[in-house]
Amino acid sequence: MMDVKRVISTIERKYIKNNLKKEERLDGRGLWDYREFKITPNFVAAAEGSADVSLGETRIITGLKYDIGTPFPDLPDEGVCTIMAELIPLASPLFERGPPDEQSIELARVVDRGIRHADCVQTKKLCIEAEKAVYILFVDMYVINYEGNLIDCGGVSALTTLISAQLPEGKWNGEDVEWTGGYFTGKDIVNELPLVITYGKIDDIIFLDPDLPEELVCDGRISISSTEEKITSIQKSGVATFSFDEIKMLCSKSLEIGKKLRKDLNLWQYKANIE
Amino acid sequence: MMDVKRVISTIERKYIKNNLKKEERLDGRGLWDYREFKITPNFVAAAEGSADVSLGETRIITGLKYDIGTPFPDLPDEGVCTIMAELIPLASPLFERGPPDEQSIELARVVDRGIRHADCVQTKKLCIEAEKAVYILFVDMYVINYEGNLIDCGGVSALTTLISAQLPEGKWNGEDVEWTGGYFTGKDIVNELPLVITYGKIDDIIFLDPDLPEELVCDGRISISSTEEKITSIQKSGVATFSFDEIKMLCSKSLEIGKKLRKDLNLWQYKANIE
Amino acid sequence: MMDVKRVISTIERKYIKNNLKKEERLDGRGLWDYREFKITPNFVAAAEGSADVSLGETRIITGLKYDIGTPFPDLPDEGVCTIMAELIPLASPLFERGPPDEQSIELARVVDRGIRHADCVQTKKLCIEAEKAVYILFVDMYVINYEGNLIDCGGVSALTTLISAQLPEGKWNGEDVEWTGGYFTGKDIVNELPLVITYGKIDDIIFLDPDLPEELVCDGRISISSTEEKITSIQKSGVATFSFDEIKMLCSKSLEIGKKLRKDLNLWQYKANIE
Amino acid sequence: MVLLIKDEYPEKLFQENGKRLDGRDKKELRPIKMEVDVLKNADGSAYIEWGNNKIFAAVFGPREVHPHHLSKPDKGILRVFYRMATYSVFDRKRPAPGRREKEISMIIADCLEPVLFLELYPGTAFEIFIQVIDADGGTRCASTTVASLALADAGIPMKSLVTALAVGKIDGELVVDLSGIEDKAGEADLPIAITWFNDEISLLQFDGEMDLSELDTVLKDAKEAAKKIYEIQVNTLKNKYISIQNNIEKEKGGED
Amino acid sequence: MVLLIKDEYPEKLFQENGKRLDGRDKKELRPIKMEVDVLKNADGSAYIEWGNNKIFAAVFGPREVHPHHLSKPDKGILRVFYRMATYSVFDRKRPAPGRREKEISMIIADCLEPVLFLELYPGTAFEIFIQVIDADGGTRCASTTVASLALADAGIPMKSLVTALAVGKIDGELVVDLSGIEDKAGEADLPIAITWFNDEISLLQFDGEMDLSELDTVLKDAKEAAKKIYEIQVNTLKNKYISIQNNIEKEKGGED
Amino acid sequence: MVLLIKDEYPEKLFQENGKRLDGRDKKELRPIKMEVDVLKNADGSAYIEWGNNKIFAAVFGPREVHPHHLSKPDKGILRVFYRMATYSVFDRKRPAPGRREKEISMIIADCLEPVLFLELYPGTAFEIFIQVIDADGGTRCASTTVASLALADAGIPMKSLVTALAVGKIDGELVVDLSGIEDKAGEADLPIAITWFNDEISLLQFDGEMDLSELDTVLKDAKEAAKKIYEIQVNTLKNKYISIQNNIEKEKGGED
Repeated sequence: MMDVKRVISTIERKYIKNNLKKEERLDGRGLWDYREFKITPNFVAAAEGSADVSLGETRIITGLKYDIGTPFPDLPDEGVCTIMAELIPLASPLFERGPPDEQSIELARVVDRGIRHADCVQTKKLCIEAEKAVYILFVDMYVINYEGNLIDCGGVSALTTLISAQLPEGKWNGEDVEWTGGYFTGKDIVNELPLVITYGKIDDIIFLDPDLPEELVCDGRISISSTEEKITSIQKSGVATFSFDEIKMLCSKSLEIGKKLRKDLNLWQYKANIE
Repeated sequence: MMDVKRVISTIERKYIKNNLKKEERLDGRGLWDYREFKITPNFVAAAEGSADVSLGETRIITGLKYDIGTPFPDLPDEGVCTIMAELIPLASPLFERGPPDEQSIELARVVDRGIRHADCVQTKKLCIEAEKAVYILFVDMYVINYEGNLIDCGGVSALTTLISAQLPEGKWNGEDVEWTGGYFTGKDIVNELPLVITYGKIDDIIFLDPDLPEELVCDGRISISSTEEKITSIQKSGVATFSFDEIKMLCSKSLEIGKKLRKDLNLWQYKANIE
Repeated sequence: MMDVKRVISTIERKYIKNNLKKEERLDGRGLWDYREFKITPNFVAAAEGSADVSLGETRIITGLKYDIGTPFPDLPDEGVCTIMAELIPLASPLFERGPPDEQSIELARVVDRGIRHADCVQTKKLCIEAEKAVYILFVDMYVINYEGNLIDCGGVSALTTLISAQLPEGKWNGEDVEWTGGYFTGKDIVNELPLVITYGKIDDIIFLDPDLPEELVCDGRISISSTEEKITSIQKSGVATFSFDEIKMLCSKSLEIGKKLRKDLNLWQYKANIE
Repeated sequence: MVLLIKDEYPEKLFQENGKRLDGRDKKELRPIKMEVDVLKNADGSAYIEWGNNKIFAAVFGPREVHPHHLSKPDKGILRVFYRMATYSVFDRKRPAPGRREKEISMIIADCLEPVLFLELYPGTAFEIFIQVIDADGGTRCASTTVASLALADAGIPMKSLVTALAVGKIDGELVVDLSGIEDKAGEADLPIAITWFNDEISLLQFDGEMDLSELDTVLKDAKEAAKKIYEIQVNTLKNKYISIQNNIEKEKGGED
Repeated sequence: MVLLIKDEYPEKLFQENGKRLDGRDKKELRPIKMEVDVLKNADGSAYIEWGNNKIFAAVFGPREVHPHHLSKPDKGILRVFYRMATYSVFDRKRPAPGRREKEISMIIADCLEPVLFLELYPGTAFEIFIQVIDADGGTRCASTTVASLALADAGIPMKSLVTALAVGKIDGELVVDLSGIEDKAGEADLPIAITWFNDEISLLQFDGEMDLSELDTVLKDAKEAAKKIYEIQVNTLKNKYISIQNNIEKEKGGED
Repeated sequence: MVLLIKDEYPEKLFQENGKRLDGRDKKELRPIKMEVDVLKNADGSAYIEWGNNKIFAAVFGPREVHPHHLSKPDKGILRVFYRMATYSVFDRKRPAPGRREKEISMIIADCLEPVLFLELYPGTAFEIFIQVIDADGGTRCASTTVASLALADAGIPMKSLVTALAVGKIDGELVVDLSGIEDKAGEADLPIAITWFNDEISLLQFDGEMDLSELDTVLKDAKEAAKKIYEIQVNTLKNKYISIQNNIEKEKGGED
């Protein structure tokens, strides 16, 4: 595996750090600014839901497929929603061929946890017949271009995919599941809209939405998922350490930034329209 | 992986090419001559059908095993016939240990396609009870010695194996499959006898049945499967390109060579004899 | 993979060999002495049976888990007991990460065979309902420290684990298995107490219970399992050859040493106590 | 129990008015849209929408070969990695690349290599990553076509572009550019690629049953249809250079 | 049909007397026992029993990096391999390491690296193997704690020890040191590690739902509880040196 | 639902006339046929038919070791790859080599190594590939026997040939050369190999139950039976050299 840290020279590292100290970033953003989000829902005809989402030059195309299976014995009336990520070498010379590596596992896990613990996907609505048949949703993210902060781009990509979903509606006929002829949609499945927000840290400077050079030189990152009022997931990665006060400040900031972003993106506009 | 092209020296390459230009081959054959086929059916006692087939020094021993399984939902009254190839290092220093490589996948696929699209294996006869139980046939080819043109040798080996097959006959008893006490044979399964015929190309010279040195120096190959009157499969491999006229000529030649070979081999003689 | 033989210098090899010729060993033992066994049963709370066994500095912690499954069709009234071994790199710089290698396969197989052929685990008692439901036992050995002779340590560790077992008792209710509320224990499962005894050979010197340096320099080993009166399994490994007379002598010695060890260890004291 | 709606094949592949199910005539292509330079991190890239197919191709190279023992002292190597997204097909594909994907990768590599001058790049590799995001029949041909465009976008010297499409037989009729449903429910499928520098065939597969005269006809149809696709490829590249030139002139204008 | 006894969650996680199911108060830790130098073949090792958790850690290094291409010319690398025994959990774990184990390995490595001076060991690796023999909630924290002890036992220069534990919310109440059942049936789980040299947080994960004031409280509780665990770590190391010293003095005495 | 005809074991393994099911006496071997030099691409090769067993062995070496780190500076290494064809057994074997095949490979290597002079070939490898095409009990012994022949065919210096066979106990009686059915339905199985240069045992496995006197008897029977097989091995090699000599003389005759 290539050591991604090496592709950034020491000079570049210093330059980025010094700029951040002056609260300046290479692309002109302030410390607490996001790059622009661009969203195309329903990009994939073969999928039951999909989204092509860009955050600056980072681009992730996500699709949803479903399967019908038996529920887990300890959750007999709940469906399942799994999230996977592929960091394909097409997206960056930094990505290797082969089975999912640590970075893709992290992307899938952090996006999944942000969604799972926020009452976002109403898994009980994915139940067709308790103990017999539930929907299993596969939300698969493909990174098409990598320019830093996959997590926040992936979070919006996965959420938009779920909102855009349109699944054939099944009913239990006593023996088997059959199609009612109708559909149910993201509106029926998705409840809360949790957003995951990632910060980088270099020395004692913290900043929102690291782009690729920033990600390569930073000591660590922290991703915080939240709904309107609550923090629902936190993941620190890398070798940076954070003081207790910094953590408190970032949790507070995440609620604030999340509220604004939720309003700006207005993801419900992407729900499937069926009469 | 070893690069097989390197084992042939530039001098050898020139020599083979110059000979071919003069329509001469190292082993004395003409451009459109096959090496000799030798066939021993029912070589393997543990298999339900088998054949030990040599084409010159190339030798492939194929065996058939079966299983009983549930049919695919979209083909509820058809059995399944799968073809696999193993290029084991015993057969040549050019073969590597490890999972099937490109060459073994190609061998299995080309032989499979030649058979699949020619109405050769009558998959409906492999059905015991629609939606419930069908035969699954495994036709597994082991290359024992490699001296070029595995595909044509494998084609005859797989076909002879199917013809020599003798399977216990099952019937559906409402719940399960049970043995009738009888057997059915290759004669019941095999309909058409498609033969796959392979040509090599070096520069603008095309020739039948490449042996190992020819295979190692040629720019590409084309394998054409046909029944008495129809082309049923084509596979071009390697970096050679063929003109439209060459393709037409080779299709026509394949029907002609196939007809003769089918008569010479007389494969039906190898069918299992059961009264 | 590291070549374990290389870590011992030629000088050390000579020294060990010369000592053995004088019937002396580095740790002061005689040729036919075992290092000390130390046994802690029920070490693992999460397992249905377990044992922490040391033989000198060699230490193996074994645990038992169970599953309920359908019996094999040819053994409709017998449960299954499988034995696995993991040689984890924590235990020795000689162990590599990765899938089980030859040494761990050998450990599991030799321990398994010693048990399997001695009527030790009464697989018929692991049947809940013939053709429907049987216990599947997983006896998994983890090597925690490696100082030679894993096999004899593993044999005692696996056997103690089985004796210490305490499994919820199932009954067949016509459709499914349900818990009776009771338990059955190692006493119900284990019949014979086979012990596996391993000898090393250097040149023409044979000795009991090789420690790590002896194992690294010896030409081969032989492991002999026996019950009170019968030999139940033999496994020779390494490149040593044994004369016919040596084999006879070792079989006889194994019965004798086994009898004494069985008495000294008194493994039945570790059975689960349930009223 | 797997999916509620089954991937069933229609009984007929022609409508009563003689048109194909998607309204096309027998020799009509599906709508095709191409773009180049779509992925910033690649040395060259292209994107194609062909019917419902949506495919990205990225080219990297010439660069070092990993693992090193695959490199050749006398020429560069071309490696193609064709991959389908799990959600690009009716039944979710398993994430790990399957045999089919490896086989198609090899076929596309063989088919593109004749137009490259690999002997000029000893010891190095060109790597083409192809990602099928949405699949609807003919992905190997669309992938070949878009990969050839990505090679051109990377500025790699080529003898010519390569164009591929699938022709075949459905309900007994010869047609060009099989759609997904026609590919599955039809009788014969013949993917073909043409290297324009010598007007020859560099990819040829066939599965089905045809006599010699049918084959003859269908090959002719294929070549005609390929020419139309080739024009789209050329125009896509031209537009890129026009747009670059416009930018340059704009900048010059700005400088004045 | 899998297991006869199900891994069911209780309805309530507090008893009527306000104690937790295992009899603890909200801010009470489970019993913790540590030992160092328990594995003869490692450069350093430690063992922890924390509630029902039983975990070994072995440190090797600085040593050569396999495979070599992972080594870094400017600093040493830290590799952590966290593994669970198949029998350490209620449902037998499959033997091959899963994604969860790889993820936790990475998290522990990130969390320990800040206390090491890796820049002093260019081109080499420290490898920590962690084996969970018995698991009962909070294994990643217990593993971090015991691994830090094993590093110290190996005599590797460290800025400080690292201490980790999980705090969380069960039945609406904030508690420290979640047990296995509390982890599964509770509402929120927050594993945290503290690097004492700077009093900062080097591992932080959270899953559940908390508002800002709850988070504030639970972080304070975590720090207080971590201090108690830290004392056990320090005493374990002290006892080792006392015991070594005693042995030396005994020997000296013997010499007299 | 798997196979229609079950792989069932007979109740008795002796017929009423005291003969074994295949008509043999207790100390009688199955028919054995050997051939050498059967695979043109190998440095040495051999083929054996032993009852229904059909096995090929190919020897390559001394040659370079791949991967290189397996090579030893002070001696050559012997690697054996024992593989069974999927169709060689009653229930189709999965194509990938299983644990059993790897274990038997190791056992055969250990058992052949004593007759080789590996110290004369530092840094190189001898590789023996064994392919079981048809299996009927005793494949590891037949494989050892045929591999030793392939080594001799390759002209590799050897202290002696190696001969292996399985003896055992069926229906309470000691017999030599267990057939497939006897191996599965019998009570004890003892594969053994003899290195003739020292008349010692280089492979020994045993599974079953025997007291010391039974073991004593069965080992003696094994040695006697092995001698008969050894003669076939020697004759097979002799015939090869006779046939080569005949060819040379024919050629000489031709030259005259």
